[in-house]
Amino acid sequence: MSKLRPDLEAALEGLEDGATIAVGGFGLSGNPEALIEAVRRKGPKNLTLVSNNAGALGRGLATWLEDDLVAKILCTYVGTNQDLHARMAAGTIDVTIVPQGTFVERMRAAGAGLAGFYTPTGVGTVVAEGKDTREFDGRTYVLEEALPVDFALVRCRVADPFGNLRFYRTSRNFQPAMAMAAKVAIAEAETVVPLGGLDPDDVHLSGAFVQRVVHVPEHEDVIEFRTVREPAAGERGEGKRGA
Amino acid sequence: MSKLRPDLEAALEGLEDGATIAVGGFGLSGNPEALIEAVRRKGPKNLTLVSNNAGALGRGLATWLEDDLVAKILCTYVGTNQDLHARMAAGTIDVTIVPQGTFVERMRAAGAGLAGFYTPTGVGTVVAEGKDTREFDGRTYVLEEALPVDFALVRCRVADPFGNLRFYRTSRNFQPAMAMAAKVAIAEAETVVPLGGLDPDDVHLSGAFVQRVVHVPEHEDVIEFRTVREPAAGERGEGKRGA
Amino acid sequence: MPWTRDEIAAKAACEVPEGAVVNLGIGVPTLVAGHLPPGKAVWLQSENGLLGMGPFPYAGEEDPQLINAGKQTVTVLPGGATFDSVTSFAMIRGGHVDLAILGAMQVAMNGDLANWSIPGGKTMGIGGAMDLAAGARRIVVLTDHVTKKGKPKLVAECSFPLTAARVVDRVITDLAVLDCAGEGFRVVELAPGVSLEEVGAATAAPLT
Amino acid sequence: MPWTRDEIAAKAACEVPEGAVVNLGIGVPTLVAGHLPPGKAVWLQSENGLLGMGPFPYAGEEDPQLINAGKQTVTVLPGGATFDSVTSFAMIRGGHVDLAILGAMQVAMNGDLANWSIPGGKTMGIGGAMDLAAGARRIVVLTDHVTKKGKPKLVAECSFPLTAARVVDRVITDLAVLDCAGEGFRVVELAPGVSLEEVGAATAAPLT
Repeated sequence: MSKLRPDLEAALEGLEDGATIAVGGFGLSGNPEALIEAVRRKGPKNLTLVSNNAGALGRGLATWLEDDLVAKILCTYVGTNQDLHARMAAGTIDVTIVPQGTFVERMRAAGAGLAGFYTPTGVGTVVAEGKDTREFDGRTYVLEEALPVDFALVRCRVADPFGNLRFYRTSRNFQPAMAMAAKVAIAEAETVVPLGGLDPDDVHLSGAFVQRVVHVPEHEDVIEFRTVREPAAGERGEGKRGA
Repeated sequence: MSKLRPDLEAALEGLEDGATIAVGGFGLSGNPEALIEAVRRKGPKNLTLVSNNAGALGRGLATWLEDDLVAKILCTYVGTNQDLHARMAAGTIDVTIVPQGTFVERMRAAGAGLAGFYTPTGVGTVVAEGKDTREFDGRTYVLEEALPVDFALVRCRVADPFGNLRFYRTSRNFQPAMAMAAKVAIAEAETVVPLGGLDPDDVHLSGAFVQRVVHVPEHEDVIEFRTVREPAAGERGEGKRGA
Repeated sequence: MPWTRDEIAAKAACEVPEGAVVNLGIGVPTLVAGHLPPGKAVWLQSENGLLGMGPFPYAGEEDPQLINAGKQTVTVLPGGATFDSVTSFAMIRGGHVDLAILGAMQVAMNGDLANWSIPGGKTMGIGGAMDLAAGARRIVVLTDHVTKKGKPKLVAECSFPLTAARVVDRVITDLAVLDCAGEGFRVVELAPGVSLEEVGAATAAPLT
Repeated sequence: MPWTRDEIAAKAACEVPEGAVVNLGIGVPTLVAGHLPPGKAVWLQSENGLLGMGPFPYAGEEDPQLINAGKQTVTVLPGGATFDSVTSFAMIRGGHVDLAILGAMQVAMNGDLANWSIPGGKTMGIGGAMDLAAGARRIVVLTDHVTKKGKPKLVAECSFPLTAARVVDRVITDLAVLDCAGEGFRVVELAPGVSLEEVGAATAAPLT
């Protein structure tokens, strides 16, 4: 019983108006680009989007904003996402910004069957307002609750027909936790190998957490900030960051 | 600055009477055998041992019981560990038995900076007695607290000088969570490779969670229940389980 | 005539949907693997960190670092994966195991399960039992209908320490297939030649 | 003469112990990497899931799936590892990052840090800032001593929304190196030609 779907439309079966959808990727890197575009074509309305950045530079998930598919967003960083800034300023979208570690741990908790956890992150800040806090060994922690989602769209380097996934470099990011948290996790795979094509120790996410796989060899993987060093210079420079 | 230690004694520096020590392995499989034996030789007293089984068949951690090194045990399954049964019956050791998922998640929480979590496991049983419970979405969960340890002794297949680890098959088990939970995680490695000898995507546990590495190529890896199939028979039989 | 252990296991094998992720407990549940139809894709989970567990290895091919939760040497099927215990129990508690087939000391009509400790007996431990009982999507219990001393194991209320509360969906015994129905056990099927009265007499709870 | 941005970064580079796991924040902290002595083993962490971050790639060798938390193309050093965000923040919150060097909008004398939001300004977001501030073992802040409009950034109490409470150990500004000392800032070092009085006048909290 393969989890492979013949095309993107089949992979998105049952994704309807009002769904809560988590989408993997950090900025525009490692996005499930084909699935994002296929959802846009399908055009469900009133979505709740769970994504670190919700797109950038008018691309990726920003196209969902453009088409007014999204009613609510849970994200950690708006940054240079001008589409989102504009909608926030206009008050046409409900945006909740949370700390990135809490964001991903809440999905991990949902996927792991835990109802919530006590984290030190956000204590004494607006993030903890209205939430339960508790002292453990003299330090205060805030209770954060699990964040289950209806669908997760993730991009991976390799998948097999059972849905075992392997990721590449920093494109792993939120994808495993999002898949775990989802009723239906859909993996867009650059390469699909037969069962046994991945060594058991090389699997990054077990197929138990993945419901559908669709093979999409092509991907664009937009570089948001192309930073390079001069061949001659010996200097190190990791450059500025901000998400 | 390498984390490689020249020998077992150097790897165990600072391990003293009264320490809380988590030891990886499932039954006698994937144990840090050389470190276990080196601790026995060193002979610290009044230890708190955190281990799934605390040894078996008089071997492994059972030798710590024999030498009366251990005052307290936190484990999930006693099973055929006759040394432990005898000491429990005699009342000479303080044993707490916890559910295996909670056991490992508590260490993971400690390593992840979380003070506790709400789990459904154990609700309505003796395990939840005296602990806080709370309802989320109509289901009751029990609060379990993080379990930090002083030392973790783990066995791995491959290590590099920074302490990046890779495990093999089912010998991974509790080892990553134990290392995360420890002030000092000591890895006994079958193979040591130079920096760069592990592809970044092949690392199972980052060196950020490991403080010391010691190279021990030899290991016995006792098979507790040798189960085989007849070459002729096509039957499946995963055999009995119990831990 | 009551079902044999193997017949119970064969009944249970019919409960396993194609493609399911399944954890098999100690005792009779173990035998279920041998009764799955060849070609039926089932993913056996072992809570020590293995999904896609295969049969025992051929003699000489045992790998001491590839074992199941019973510490027996096993194999891994193509498409199988290994992972740490944190991930394994995330899988179990998070509802990613479709079915757990477990043994029992007692099952109550409300679905309460007792299968880890007998008061006054030697404590073997909890292992993964409580997580499996609390976390798997569906719980099927395989057990003799009564103890060796003839005492009913299907009861109105468990007297032994619970493993989890209100979790058992179905019980398959040597006498019958029954569902936990809250106010009693609902008889789904009787073993050949076994009467409803016999089942009722062997059950310390109402049949509904 | 006040320290330049690069001199501040060089000062901060001296705060980095050999073998440390370090996360560098946006702005001046970024420059610290360039001031680490060659041969000093330092493990740079990027919270999107990379430890052992190397310099920018040579032109033509950029990998769009190997980026830092600022979405810039980077490289990975031998001994580096990639992991998911769950693990990355476990590392950060769990105290496995030895040092975070961060920028700030305001730092209070009790160690309170405000570096993510200005009331009335455009909200950029939180990203990993709160986890880093709450989780790293030591927090060093690099900042100009006053804002572009001349307002003190080292204050008795933050008026901007906090990132985390009582977390900053040390502040390195263009005028001085100071430790958060509870009832005030303790001056550790003055920039050449800068007097204690000048620092005091530029600081909205007592110097101790």
